[in-house]
Formats: sequence, structure tokens, C-alpha cells
Amino acid sequence: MTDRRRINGPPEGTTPLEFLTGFTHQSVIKRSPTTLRKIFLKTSLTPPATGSAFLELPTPSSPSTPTLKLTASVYGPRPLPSATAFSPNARLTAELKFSPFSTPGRRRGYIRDGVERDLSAQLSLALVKSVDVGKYPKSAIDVFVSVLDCEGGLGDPGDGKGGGGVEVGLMGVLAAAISCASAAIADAGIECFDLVAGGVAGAMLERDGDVEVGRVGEGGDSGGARPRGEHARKVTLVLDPSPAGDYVILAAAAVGYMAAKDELTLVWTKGSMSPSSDGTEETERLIDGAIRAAIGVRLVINEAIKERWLLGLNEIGLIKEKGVGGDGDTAMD
Amino acid sequence: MPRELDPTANEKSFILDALNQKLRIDGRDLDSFRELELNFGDDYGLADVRLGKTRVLARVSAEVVKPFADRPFEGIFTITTELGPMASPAFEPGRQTEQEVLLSRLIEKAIRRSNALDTESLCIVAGQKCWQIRADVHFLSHDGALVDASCIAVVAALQHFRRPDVSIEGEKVTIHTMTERVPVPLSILHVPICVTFSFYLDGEVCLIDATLQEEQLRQGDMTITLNKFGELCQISKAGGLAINALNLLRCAKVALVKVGEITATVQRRLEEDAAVRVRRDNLLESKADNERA
Amino acid sequence: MSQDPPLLPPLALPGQPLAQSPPYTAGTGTHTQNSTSTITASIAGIPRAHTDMSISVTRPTASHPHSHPNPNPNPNPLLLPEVASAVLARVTRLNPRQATVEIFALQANHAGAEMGVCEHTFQGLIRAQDVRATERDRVKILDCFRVGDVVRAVVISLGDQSNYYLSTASNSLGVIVAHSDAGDPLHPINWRQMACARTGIVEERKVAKPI
Amino acid sequence: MSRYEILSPEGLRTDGRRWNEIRRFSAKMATTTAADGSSYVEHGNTKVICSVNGPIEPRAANARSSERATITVDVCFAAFSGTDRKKRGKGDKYSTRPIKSPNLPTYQGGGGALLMGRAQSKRRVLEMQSALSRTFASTLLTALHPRSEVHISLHILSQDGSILATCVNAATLALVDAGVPMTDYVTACTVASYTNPDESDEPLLDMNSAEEMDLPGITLATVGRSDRISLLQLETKVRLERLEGMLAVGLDGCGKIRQLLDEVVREHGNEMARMGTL
Amino acid sequence: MAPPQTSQQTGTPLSPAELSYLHTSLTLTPPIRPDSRTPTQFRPLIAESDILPSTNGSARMIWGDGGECVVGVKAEVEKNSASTGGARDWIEISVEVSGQRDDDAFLGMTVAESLLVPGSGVLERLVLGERFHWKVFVDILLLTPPLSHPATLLTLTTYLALRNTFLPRLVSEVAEDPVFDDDWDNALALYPIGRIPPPITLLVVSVGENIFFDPTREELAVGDVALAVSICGKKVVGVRTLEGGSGGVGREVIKRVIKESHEVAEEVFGSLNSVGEGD
Repeated sequence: MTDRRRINGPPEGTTPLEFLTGFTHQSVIKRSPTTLRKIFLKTSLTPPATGSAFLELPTPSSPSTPTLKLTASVYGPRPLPSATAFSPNARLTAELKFSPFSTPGRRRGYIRDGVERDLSAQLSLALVKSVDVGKYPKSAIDVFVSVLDCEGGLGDPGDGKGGGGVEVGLMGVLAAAISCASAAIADAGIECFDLVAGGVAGAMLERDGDVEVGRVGEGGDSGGARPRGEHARKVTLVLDPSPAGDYVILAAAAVGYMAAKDELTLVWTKGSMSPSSDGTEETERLIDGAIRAAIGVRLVINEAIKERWLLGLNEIGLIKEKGVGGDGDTAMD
Repeated sequence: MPRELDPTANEKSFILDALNQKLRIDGRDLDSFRELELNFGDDYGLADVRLGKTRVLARVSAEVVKPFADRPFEGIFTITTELGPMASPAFEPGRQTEQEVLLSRLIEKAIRRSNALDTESLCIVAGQKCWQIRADVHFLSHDGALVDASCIAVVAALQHFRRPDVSIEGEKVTIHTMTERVPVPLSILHVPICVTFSFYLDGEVCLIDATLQEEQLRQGDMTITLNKFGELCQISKAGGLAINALNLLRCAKVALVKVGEITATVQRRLEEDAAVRVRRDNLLESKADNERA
Repeated sequence: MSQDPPLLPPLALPGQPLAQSPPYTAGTGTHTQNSTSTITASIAGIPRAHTDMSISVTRPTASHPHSHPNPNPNPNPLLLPEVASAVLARVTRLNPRQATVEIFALQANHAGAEMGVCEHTFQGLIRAQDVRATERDRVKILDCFRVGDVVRAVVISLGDQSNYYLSTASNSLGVIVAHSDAGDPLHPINWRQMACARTGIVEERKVAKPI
Repeated sequence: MSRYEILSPEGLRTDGRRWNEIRRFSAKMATTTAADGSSYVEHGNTKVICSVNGPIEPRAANARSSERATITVDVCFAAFSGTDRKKRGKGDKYSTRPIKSPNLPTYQGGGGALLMGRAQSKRRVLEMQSALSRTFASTLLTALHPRSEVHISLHILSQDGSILATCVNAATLALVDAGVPMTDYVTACTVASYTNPDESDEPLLDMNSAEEMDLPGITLATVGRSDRISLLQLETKVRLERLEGMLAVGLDGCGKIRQLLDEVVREHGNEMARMGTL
Repeated sequence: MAPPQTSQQTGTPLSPAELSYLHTSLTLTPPIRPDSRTPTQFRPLIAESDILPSTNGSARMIWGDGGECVVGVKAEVEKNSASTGGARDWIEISVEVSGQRDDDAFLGMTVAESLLVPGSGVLERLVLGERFHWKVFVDILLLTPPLSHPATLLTLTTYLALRNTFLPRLVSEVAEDPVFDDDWDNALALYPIGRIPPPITLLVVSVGENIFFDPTREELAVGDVALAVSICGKKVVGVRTLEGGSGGVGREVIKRVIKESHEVAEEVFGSLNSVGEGD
């Protein structure tokens, strides 16, 4: 009965406002499948944080192109809150949050929803395996990633696309978050075994005019009973697919990859029932593709960190400009 | 959270021994209520019940609201209870304790769910407008038998309440002020009264209207709600000491008698109060009569 | 520098291999990969080979990248108390059994590290039996510390969930800065007393040997 | 009073039972090893899983009493237990099951009513929990385990009337399985009071949900073989005279249930003996 | 009582010594598991399906370690306009772990992801004419959290439930409001035989050279990497990394895990289906 005291909403509800998202995705399709989008990465932009990084991709050529912007900041190692029990290792927690205005059309609330909790969990997984937690007993390392703008939605249901294919939006966000956070950790000077770079790869199915794969109905029976002819359609491996892309992704994989050690800290793949093969080698191809993407990203991270350091070192004239042959990334191959 | 202090060992043994000899420390015999004192406020729908040291205030108010979409032909009747620190230091404001929930559920079942108030009669325009009758129960001091007292308070207040008269021509609904037209009483279908029994000494002894101390010492309790026509509205014996079925039936019989007495008292007090009012606003009364004629 | 190590890059990045574990050993800022026993950088910084065949990677402390108005001493966020590292701590709470302190500066216990101010303070505990080396059972905490004193101590254990355990059981360790009740600075007069220059009042402390 | 015949002229009920027959009753003990004691009871289409932990150290400080064990009860309606799936509000774990009563139409749709329904059922669950815990508090020998807690958690998987009663029975089994000392079984059943066309009344043992909707009825729990009633609940209006008849039938019903529970327990005991766990 | 084991926390009470012992015994060839299972062997479990009359499909599973899971599937008719999110909102999954406040995000996502695999053809079976569709609620109730990671238990039970989910047959025309055949025998299976079955998710942990299925909490704690591999029909449709393990792993390991789980899945499906026929 107590509920009668509170003021209920109008009995006949109101419909939320529809925003038009005027994205032209042409720029994306022009990219060749194996080239990554240009990445802009800059470290230590958040003074209060121990280490921080800002990542944006692709560097907007025209204001209309959808971009992914996110910042990562690392705090710690700092003493654990007194309530928590003694732990011989550092506790690394990662939290990924979409800012309310990040997704076009729909405003996101401030409370973390399922997606965010899930991504946060995966992010901390990917990072914790790279950090040398043994070096920082009974201390906490907190990583905060906030997504400022995410290329035309997470591909979460609602923005039309992706009926026939899997969603790569979230994977893209996660991969970017991993790279950015890893750069921030390196910037903080926290000891880690290796830097983690996130990479995404997808099996792309060009959509030719006549067949609509986008709709559920079609996507439905594409599983078992797909006409022979359909298989003729080209399925190509595309690195770093953009969710804004005007094509159907049949399967995708995101990895957290430590290039120097050639080890994976995170694997996340999604598949679809078409083409009907057993997905194993498909998945393997995708993982390899994602790793290739990650290697590309890794080079960017290296450069970003080095750039930062040269800046720092020049200030105190510890070394002169030419001193660095930039062979940091020769280590990668 | 503060707790009611338990009686000391001495008090305990004393009271129980006394009960064993069928004696109560306040001298009542086992199946008698404390002196029931019922007063009404100046304006309609305010009932003040005193049962020994227990004092409960019930306020009935009415407003015009939109009926629930799924029941367009019925008005809304809500009862709200809140155990505040005023009644006893053991109660905190705000957060609902289990005791409070149980209490409100009981009153709920006893009065609202037994349809003491005819909600159809509260409908003004089907699906558009209806009266919402709301009974707020305030506990002023707590010395046991809260349920019984508050139940009496609510039914008394409901009977005492008068809502403004309404007239409808076409779409237009006019609500007349108290002075304009004689306010109309609510249509009460029956008058449920709660009687709470407390059991001691493995069911040998059972009390009516236990004081706080007695409540703290009881092994089990049962609340029976009846009206004077002998209709059971609600029984709730939520666990506690297991009682022989025959005893329970005996209790029910006793309860019926008590309910008779109490309803009578309530009725008497209502009439007395009505008489007073008539004397007071005789003028207005007669004027209204002429208008109606 | 005896013989030149295999070219160390001017700037090392985490995960970058620097040298083979034999003959070299992993110094600070590096770790040895178990699989291929190579010394690998764990932080971004400048790799150096030391005479003792150890390879270390260090961040030039002066330029912690983002501290542009550069406050000195520059709080180093990466300082953590380890066992045997010397610390400076301020006494915050006293009871007959122990003194609670907050560690605000410490010196990592690897070669050539100097005392650094930490970004966060760590809570420490000096138990009565750890105050001095001799007649530990006679120690009265209240005669050794006062709230507000600055103490030099060493970490003897990472302790429990909330405290690091410290010890002052050495001549060089103990109270180094103290004030009298009146608030005047106190000067050590012997190993268990300090005196106020102005009033000459003498208070009990566990005094650190002045350096 | 009801759209269809609750009791056919031949004296058969909608599900073909006679007035004094209970529905198919099957129960299992020790269904899971994760809890100290557990049980699964199917009474007609009402299905309840119960698990008991205890005596354990109280999880909440206020659940600690120095002279006896406190008994805490969690009742949880599964989202799919009702006829239509409950719409769960943020955070609350209670079903918004419509309040049954002959003269109140059931809550469905209608924002306000739903809200009310949810608030209602929340308190209803709380009431159930306290009723259960008080019922067992009086039958378990709680004084043997002071400063400890016995936690009973009940999951209602499917509701078809007599829910409180089934909960009591399930809890009894689980408590026996957990080995919590008790004076005797607590067994419960429900009785409806049917009004014949000729205004004569007829008690019907063990209501299903349809009967609960249309008829006034009581839920009662007795201790052991005695006719001592530890729990008695009536929520809808009925003539006082009828109570006696209902009680009589109810006591008899509880006796039947007790018989069934007893068989289950003994069966389980023999089973364990055969497995050599005893 | 058993601590509620969420996917976020794999706390084990084991000492470093015990862990290393466990690790070595698991890296042996052939490996020795604490409960002497073969690497691909699952723990014994009791499963029954179709237990709840008030649901469209239901299943219950009890594991040796006391984990108990009940899944109920309910379908309601809904206007297409009602679900703004498009077809993906037509199936709603909620994971409720008893004694825990809010639902478990990770598990929920994992199940949802594999369940909504594009092309599995479920969604189009939910279409009712032009304006209506079935809204399917999959409520997963983890009664007593098992001592190990609940993912496997949970998805296997969900598989059983969905396998036995039936929807009344539509008798009305496409355009008009849906009317249903009330004869339950003519009801249509949500996952008809011969079509793509519902997915399952296997929990796999790799230690050294060895790969273990249905790992216990302890095995998870010492594993190099723990993966949740979702298989739908004969196809691997999703892989996720779980917490546990330290440092990264080579890609070969991952690939081997995926391969093996694909093979093992065959048997699992087999046994699960036999349950379906069993009762």
C-alpha cells in the first residue's frame, strides 16, 4: 500500500525521443580488409592518475565518420582498503564505463549495466595476466576506462544492424580498452611482463544487393538449409572491422595479445551458424587474424610510449633526440 | 536497533505464578478487555482509542483519484500503519520492522480484505474518478494489544467519517462542501473486530488483551477477527505454542461474545457523539434538511 | 662497465628482451622469463648494465612524465614498503602495547636507492617488543613515543591486512623529530631522553642516534 | 459464486477428487549435498524445494540469541512458478502473485495495481517467512543450540494452491534430514469450505489454486499425531459455525500427511542403512 | 553453508604447497585429477526434464558436488511494437543465484550470446503473424551454488529445458490476432528435431599439456587458462576466457582446447538427449 504514497508516472506512458544518426559509413568500406584503422594514442594526459592514456580511432578524416574514443587511467599501487584481507599480490581491478552520451540515439544510465559489468570483468582478466602483481604485495591497482564516444553504438539491439551477423561493436570497444589500459599501465611504470594489445578480426560476408541477410527471418534458416548458391558468396577475413561497416560479420574474435611473449591473455569469439562448418578452424583463423591486428596495435602503443618518454627525457636533457633509433619495436618480430 | 527490555526474572516468575492461579497482575480476570475508551475528534473520521495504557489514533481521509485501470468500478481503500518511536522506544522511524509488516497485514486482512468498506460505493465516474479512502493509524503509546486497538480505531473512524457529497450532471462532477450539503457517511458492510489471545503454560491459560509485559512472556498468540453476525473475517495463528483444537474453538466462541460487547460500545459512543453534533450544529442541520426537501 | 653488454636499446619497453640470463642477472625494473631465460624489461625506461653484471631499467626520477610544475621532493607513486626497507613514519596512535604510525617516506632496499616520499601513506605498527633490542619486556611505549613524533624504522614484516610491522631496535633507529607538550622542538640528549632548548624540560623517547 | 462447478453433484471436484482426498503427494529427502538437509516436495502441481543449513554461526548479528538457536527462513518464488511469469522489479526477489480472494479480482496489468501487487506480495512473503520460522521455533528443540542459527531456504518452483502448507511439509522433511532435533513432525494442509446449493456447507480437504480463488479456506499445521495446532490461518470471510467442521477435516488431513512424511523418512532411513551410511 | 560462487571470484582455501602439488599432479602424463576422473570425464549428475507443468519447458539438474540448478522457460505473446530492441529482445535470460542480490552478468551474457547465435533459426520460430511474436523468458535458478564454476551446470540444464520447450500451435491467420490450438499434443517444439539444437557451454581448463573438462574449483585455481567454449549443433560459436591462471598462454593451447571441446561436445549432446528421452 505504501506505493500509493509515491507519485506514479502518467498512467498512459510517453514515448522517448528518436534521434537521427546521420552517419555515412563510406569511409569504412574503402579500407582494405587487412589494413587497420588509424589509431591515435597518447599517454599521461590525466595528471592526478599514476598513469593514463587516451585512444581514438580512426583519426577522424571528416567529422561525420564514426569514431571510438576512450580514456584509461591507472591508480596505484596504493594500500588496500583496510577491510580487505591480506593478499601477497596486488589486486588489479578494472572498470569500464560508457559515458551517458557515448552511444548515439540512446542515453546510457550511470549505473553499470550487464554489458559494462561483463566488459569490465573481461578487461581485468586481460590485464591482470600481464601485470607482475607479485611485485606489489597488499596493494591495489585500479584501472578505469571510460568510453567517451563509441562508433555509432555498441551494435546493441536497437540500432537496426546486425540481425544476420554477430556484433563486433563490443569487441572493438573491449580491444581498444585493453590496448589503452595497457599503455596507461606502462605509463604508470607498473612492472609488467609485457604490454597487452587488443585486436579484433571478423569473417566478413559482402552483402550483394539481391540477398538481404540483415533480417532475422533470413538469418534464421541460413543455418541448416542455406541454398548452395549462397556459399559462393565471398567470406573474407577482415582485421579490425568497424561495426559501422556496411557488411555482415559472420564470426568475429577479439584477443588480448602479448606480442613479445607471443601469448594470449584473453580470447573472446562469437560465431554464427553460417556457413555451416564446424567452427573450429574458422575460429582459429579468426584468432590468428585478431593476433595480427593486435601486433599492429602493439606497434602503435610502443611508439606512443616512446614518444612520451622522449618528451620527458628531453625536458631534462638526459638524452638527445637522435639518440633513440626507435628500435623498440624490433623486439616484436 | 533498540529492543524492548525483557521483564526481569522476578517479574517473569511472579506473573507466571499468578497466571497459574488464574490471576492477572492488573486484577482483571483472564478473558476481559481493559476499559475501552473511545473518543472522536471535532471533525469527521478521527477516532482515538484507549485500551488501558495503549493508545491508538485513526484518521480517515478521502480524496478523488483515478481508479485502477483493471478495476474501473471500484474506489480505493488503503490503510497505512506506522510504528514510530512515540509508541515505544523499541520502534524506529522509517524502516519497516517485521513486527510492523505483520501488524499492517493483519489489519489489512481484517478490515480491507474482508470488505468492511464497500468499495463499489466509492465510484464516481467509472474508470475516471473515484474516492480514495485512506485510513492512517498512529500509535501513540504501546502497552500491548496493538492489533485489537488499531482495528477498533479504524472501524470506528470509518463509521464516524463523512465524505463530501457529489452530484453528477452529464460529464460535470461537482463536489459539494460540507456546509453546502450534508456530507454522506461511508457504506460500511460489516464491523470486524479483532480479539487477540495469548497462551501461557502450554496452553493451560489463555488471556485476552494482554499488556505489553504479558505479551513479552506469552508462548503463543492468535488473533481472531469476527463481526457481530458471527462471520469469521480472519484467523491468524502464526506458529507459537501449539494449541489443542478444542481450545481454539472455545477461544473463537469467547471472541464472538467480546466482539458483541465491543461493537455495542463503539455503536453507543458513535450515537453519543452524533447527538452532541446534532445539538452543536442544529442550525446547519435543519437548513440542510429544508434544502433537501 | 666491464665488457659492453649486447646493445641495450636507449629506451626499453615492457616485454622487451635485453640480455641472456647467464651471464647477466635481472636488476630492478626487469624480470627473467622462465621459458627462454632472457632478462626482460618490465617497465618503460632506460636500461643500464651494472658492473655486477646486473641489468636494470630505471625511470629517471626527476622527470616523472606528468608533474609539470615539478614539486620537490616528487612523490613517487610506485614506492611500496618491503621487508628491510627503511622508512620514515609519523606516530598517530599510542597504546601500552604498540604505537601506530603512518609511513610517509621510505627507502627501497636495493642498491643505490635513496629515501623517497610515497604518494599514499601506509599504516604501520611498532609493537612494544620491537622498540629496542635490549630488555624488550621492560619497554613502556609511552616512554618511547609520543603522537606526532617522526620515527626512523625498518620494516620487519608485511604484517597483517592493515598494518606493516616496523622495528626501531637499533641505535640508528627511533625518534628523530619530536616536540614537547608546549610545542617546542626537542633535542636528543641521550639514547632515551630528549630536552627542550627553551624550557630545558626533558622528555622520554626512544631516540635515534643523530647522524 | 464461481464460473464453474467446484463440486459436481456426484461429489467430485474439478480434479476428480472426493471431498476428503488429498492430491498426489510425493517427496524426496537429501536431494542435494550442498546443504545440511534438503527435500523436494510435489503436492499436486505445487512443487517446493527446501534446503536447511544449521545449526550454523549466525550470519546476521541480530540473529544471535544467547539462550536458543534462532530460525531464519527465506521464501523465494521462482519467476516461472506462477501461471504468468512474474515481472520482477529492480532488485526485489519476490513474485507479484495476485492476491487470492473471492471478491477481489486478481491484479493484472494496470500500472498502479501491479505496483500494489508487488508491494503486497513482498509483505505476503515476509508474513509467510515469519509464520514458518515461528512455527518451527516452537517445535524444534532450539535450546540445545544456543547462539546459533538454523537457516531454512524454500524455493517455490510451481504454485497450485496450498503453498504455505507445502512449505511447512518440505521444511519438516529437510529439518529431519539435517538432523535438527525436534519434538515431532510438523505437518500442514488446507481445507476449503464449500457451500452447497442448499446452503449446507461441506469442507473440502487440500485446496488447489482454483479452489483457493473461489472458496474460503484455512491452512493449518499440527504437531505430530496430537491435534495440537501450531499454525492456523484463515484469510477470507466464513461463518464461525463452519470453523469446527473445517478444523476436524484439517486435523484428519494433517494426520494423513504425517503418515506420508513418515513413510518418506523411514524409506530414506532404510535407504541410507542399505548404503551403509548409517 | 556453501559460499555463493560467482564468476567473479574463484577463491580457493588451498595453500601454495597444495596448489603446486595439484598443479604437478595435473601436468603429469597421464594426469591425475583429485577425484580420479579422466580428463574428459564429467562429474556424475542427476538430470530430469519437463518437471514443471506451469512452464513451457523446464529441467532440473543436481551435481555430485551439490550444485543444483532449475531452469524454467515461459513464453508470452507480445506485440512486435512492444519490444523496441528488435528480435534480440524476444528471448530474455535471467540468471538468479540464490542468496545473491543481483543477477550474474557474466553467466547471463555467456548464455545469451550463445543462445542468440545468428542463424540458429530460433527467433524466426517465435514469429506469430505480422504483428505478434512469442516472448520467451528463460529463468535460470541456481538453487545451491556448486563448489565449482556454475557455467557448465547452468548451460547443460538450460539445454535440457529448451530441448523440451513447446509452444502452442498457431491456428489463426497471419494478419489477425493470434489464436492458438489448445491441444497440447499439437504444440510445436521450440527446437524441433533435425533443426539446430540449443547451444551448450563447456568449461575447459588447460594445465601444461593437459586439458580438463568440467574442472573443479581447485583445478580452475591452478589452471594456466580457463575457457568457456560454446557449441551450437556441431559448431563452435563462442569462446570466452574465464578468470584463473596466471600469465598468458600460447595460441596453440587455445586452439587445442577449442578442438577438443568440439569433439567432447558430441558425447555431451548424446547423453543429454538420452536424458530427454529418459523421462
